[in-house]
Amino acid sequence: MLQLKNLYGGYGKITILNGVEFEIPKGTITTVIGPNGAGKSTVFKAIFGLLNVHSGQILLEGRDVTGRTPKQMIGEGVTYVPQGRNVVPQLSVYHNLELGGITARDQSAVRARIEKVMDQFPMLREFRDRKAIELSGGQQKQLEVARALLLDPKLILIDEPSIGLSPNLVAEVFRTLQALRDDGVTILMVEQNAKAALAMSDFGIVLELGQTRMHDRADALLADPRVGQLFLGGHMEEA
Amino acid sequence: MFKTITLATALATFGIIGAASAETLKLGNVAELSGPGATVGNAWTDAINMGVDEINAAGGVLGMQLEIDTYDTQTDAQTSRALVQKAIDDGAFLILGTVYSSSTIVNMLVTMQQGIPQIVGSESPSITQKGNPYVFRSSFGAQKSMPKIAAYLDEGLGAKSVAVSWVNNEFGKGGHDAFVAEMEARGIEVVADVSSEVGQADFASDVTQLKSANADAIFVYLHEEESARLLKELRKQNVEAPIIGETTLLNQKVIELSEGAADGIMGHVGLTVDAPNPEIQAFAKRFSDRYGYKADHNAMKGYVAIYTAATAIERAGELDRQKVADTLHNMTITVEDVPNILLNVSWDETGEVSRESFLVEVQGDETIVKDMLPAN
Amino acid sequence: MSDFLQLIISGLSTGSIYALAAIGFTLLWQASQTINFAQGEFVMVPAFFILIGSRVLGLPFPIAIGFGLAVAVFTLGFVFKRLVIQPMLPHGHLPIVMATIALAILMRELVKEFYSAEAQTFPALFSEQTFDVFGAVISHQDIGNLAVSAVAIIALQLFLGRTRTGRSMQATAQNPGVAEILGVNVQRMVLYTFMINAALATLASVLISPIYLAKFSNGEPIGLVAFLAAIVGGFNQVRGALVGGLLIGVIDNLSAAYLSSEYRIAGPMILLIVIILLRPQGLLGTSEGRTV
Amino acid sequence: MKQLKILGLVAILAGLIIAPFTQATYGTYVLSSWLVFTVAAMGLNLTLGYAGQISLAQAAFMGIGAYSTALMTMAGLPWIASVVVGMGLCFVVGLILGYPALRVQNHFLAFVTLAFTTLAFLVMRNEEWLTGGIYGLVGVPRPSVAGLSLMDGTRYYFFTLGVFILASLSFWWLVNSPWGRAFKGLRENPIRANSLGVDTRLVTLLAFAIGAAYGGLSGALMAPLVQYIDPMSFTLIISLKILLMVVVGGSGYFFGPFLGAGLVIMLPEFLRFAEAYYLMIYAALVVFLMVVCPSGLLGLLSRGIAAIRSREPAERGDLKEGAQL
Repeated sequence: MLQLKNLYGGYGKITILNGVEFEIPKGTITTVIGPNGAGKSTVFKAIFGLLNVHSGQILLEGRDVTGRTPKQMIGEGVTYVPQGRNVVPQLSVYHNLELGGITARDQSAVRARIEKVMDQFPMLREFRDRKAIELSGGQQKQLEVARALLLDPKLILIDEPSIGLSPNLVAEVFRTLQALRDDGVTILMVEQNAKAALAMSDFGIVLELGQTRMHDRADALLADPRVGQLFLGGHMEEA
Repeated sequence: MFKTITLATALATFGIIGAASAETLKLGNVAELSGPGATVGNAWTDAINMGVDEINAAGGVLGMQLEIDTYDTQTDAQTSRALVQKAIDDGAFLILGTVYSSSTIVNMLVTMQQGIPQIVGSESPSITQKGNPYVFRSSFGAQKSMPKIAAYLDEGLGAKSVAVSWVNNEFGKGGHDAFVAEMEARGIEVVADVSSEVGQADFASDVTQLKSANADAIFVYLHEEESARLLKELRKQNVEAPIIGETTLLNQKVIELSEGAADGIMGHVGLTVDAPNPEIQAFAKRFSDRYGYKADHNAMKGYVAIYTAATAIERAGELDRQKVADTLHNMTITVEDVPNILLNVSWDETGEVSRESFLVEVQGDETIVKDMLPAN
Repeated sequence: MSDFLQLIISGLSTGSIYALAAIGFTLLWQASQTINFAQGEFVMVPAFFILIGSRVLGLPFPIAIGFGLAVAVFTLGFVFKRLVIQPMLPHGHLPIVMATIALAILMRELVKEFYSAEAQTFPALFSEQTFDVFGAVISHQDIGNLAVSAVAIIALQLFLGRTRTGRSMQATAQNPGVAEILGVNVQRMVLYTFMINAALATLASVLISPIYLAKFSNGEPIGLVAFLAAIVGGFNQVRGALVGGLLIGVIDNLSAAYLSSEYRIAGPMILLIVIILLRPQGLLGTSEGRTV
Repeated sequence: MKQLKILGLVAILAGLIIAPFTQATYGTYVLSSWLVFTVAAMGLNLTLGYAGQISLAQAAFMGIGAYSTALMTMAGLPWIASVVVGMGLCFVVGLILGYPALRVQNHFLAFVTLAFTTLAFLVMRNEEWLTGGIYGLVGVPRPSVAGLSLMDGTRYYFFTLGVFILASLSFWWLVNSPWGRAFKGLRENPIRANSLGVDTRLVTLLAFAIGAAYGGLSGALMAPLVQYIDPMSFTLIISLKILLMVVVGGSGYFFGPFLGAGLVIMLPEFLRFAEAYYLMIYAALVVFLMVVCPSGLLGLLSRGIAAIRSREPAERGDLKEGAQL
């Protein structure tokens, strides 16, 4: 599905990715973990065309998509849900959803799709005409995930979906992601909350200093003592 | 002067002073060529350049051709000070300008310290009241024109009260203070005293105040564009009282810009191209033929300034600045002597001018001279 | 009483024109964090485009307005955005502030040298006929100015709220990062904002020039007032700029009449300081979205 | 490298000492005025370049300094006393103005200072009993040093040069001393400075107030130079002019204001050949400079040096927004 080959890149003169390599299969959830500054979010931005790739390749279903713009990536069936709050605050929930399909030519299909997504997330239908800023943090995150689904993507890049959410909301978001996976969508996720994330994932990748340190089945990584020691330590207990 | 010029030309023709005629006499013109005063400074400068060409064509001054260096103050007082210094460094024998009083008050300190005669186009009373022996006007200071207006208000209109609209800068403040003093002297009550800013857009508030004062007359002392805006607003709010002004209010530009609202206004004008004098008419024609726009009082000031300079140097008889300044004090130039001085004019010991002036009224878009007022 | 009414109505009429300039100002701020110090000149210059159309090219006046609008949208919208602002955007506010100040000087000098240093009369859209309301004199022009500004602002609000392009522009203004990852063409939305600003400025120019006359030096006072109106009303709201414009128009008149004509601009300035201290987001602004 | 710098400084200083002897009165006056404005620009550089605050009040502070000096020296008090009062006033006003503005949000200082400059102008113009109103104050005396009168232009130039050097050295000490290192930290990395326990708001406020005091010093030098002061010399336009000096030279660079003030003051001289078009060319140059080199001339220089040292690929400026998420 998605393959990264020896990827180097970063912000301006600063290089953060130092030869990242991995491949993820279609219809799976893969979680990227690693210490702060390992380049987890940076990988996503590089894939989505938000920053300079100095060298290396990004392949999507075998095609080279290196250096595409975000808009072109959306055209390729990839959507991105960044960290933090990413709603348009003064627009209504409905109009926020609509923006998820802004690039589509067929807007009536987008409207149909909004209905479908609102079926999936009934809360959104309830608050359809509220300003996005008036939703709670968890609701906003659901809105973002829902918005990322509008164009029926093949691959979703989702960065730290659990930040700021209560544990049961996190579980809800995770369940949503699993349901999507079961529909055939491929999901690549970054999570601080590594234990919970790996528990619901198919595969896991450990990133350190901009390089792939480990790449294995999620349950295998969970069982690996090195992972526990290095990256899950404090977090596991806290979570 | 003309005798000398004729003599010089004659001598030059015989090749006697051939060497002398190649010499030039350098003058500096420091004026507002850019910034808010650009309109004023350009008219002043154009007229000076025209005068210089005419004087040179007639043989120059003391047998020398005039050379004029022009400096742009950007309508900034400090820049004007620096540029007057630069003009002196460049060898200017005499300085013309500036027109804006705010600049003149600063840069005349330089000419005073270095003993350089300076002929200015500014009207603020304070300029000739500071005891500077080198500064001379080419038009009235406000303290000379206001008594004439006061007399007209008092005796002509029989006004007992007046409302004043003035612009709050050096030009307006000087005129305002001189006017109010005259009103006090004559026992006319100032019932509304409204200041405005240069470049002010909305005169609704000013007019509301002028109107509600119910004065016998309204006196306006603003720059041209603000005058036009005020007149329009006065007409809009149906103000009936007679509107009286000084020079700027009766400028052709005001009449044009106010699109009919100037009809019926009256006032006193020191210099106007609409005066029926043949010399003024001839000047106005030469000016508009050469520059393609109508001369105004600022152009006339510049023209008078360059002829004043030329005549004073000629009469002093040698290139001695002190002597030129001494000559200018208590000097009179008549139109018989120098037609291009436009009107007979005298200077007193402070450098203030005195000459005839006009009482005019706007009828439609014409300025009609109602009366000639004697020099005071 | 009639005086008071007169001051209010005249203030609203001029204030509505200030509002148009102020709205453009806030739009540019929202879309690209551009504090446009040449905003006053953006209002000054279109009058000259129109005068060139009618006096130099001999176009009938309504067509000359169209011509002026087109030239303004192209030069003050498209060219300004592409050649001046875009290269500076990644470097923060300061270069933009300085460049727009210099641009203001440049525009003034161009008009002065290549059109005229003198003020020009400008045809009015509405008659100067007047009528009385409780002793206050109101002209058709006053009503016309208010009406045209109101229509323009309502149309703008509808466009921003009711069309997909308008909402994409809002998204760009409120959260450009999100707009970009959703595939909104951010640069194009910013460009639209600049073009709308140019159009609003042209409208303001057409309304204010008959009263104010067209002159190269007019930009400075207009720009300052637009700036004040934008801050007072709220930098991130179209409504705010509208209220700010009207308020400044009225307060300017009232402070001249009842405070002191010598201190008339002090009224709006003190209001500005009070607003910044008590309600920094402006009267109608919201503290969400981008912050100043 | 360091020796080269010292050599350069000595050469510039020598040039400044020789300069008035090669110039006519006008040239000396322009040089003096450059020194005066550099002091004001230096102050603004602390506010803008180090603390990142846009202030539009530098002309108003110059006004406070100039009026204090004019009023006090014309009343017979020594110049130095008027400087202390002028700078002190500016410092206090700076604190009063800056405190509420900082309490709110960053760029509000620009708006507050804009309003302050306008209000200060109104007071200078309207309060005739104190300030002489629109006519200003005429005949500001030049001070005497050790019984030596400075009425002569060249002597006053050297006096200004002396004060200027003192002001520059203080500024240098201010940003390089252990105590003043906070200013540098603020410029280089405000977030880190904050995390290192520097109270960034306090430092910013101090930067503004000290910058204001430099404005006051500049005004105190200006009044005796021009020997006349009026409200028109301290308007918003002049504030913008000083801002231009700092930005064109390179804000945050020690020598930025020196270069910027020189350019802004000298450029009209160089462009005199263009006559009526010079302001146009001047403005176009500034727009061009800001477009191609937003960090000012010294920024351009240091970028050039950096580029020679290491060639790096250019950034994709168009994708900046999303990358910030």
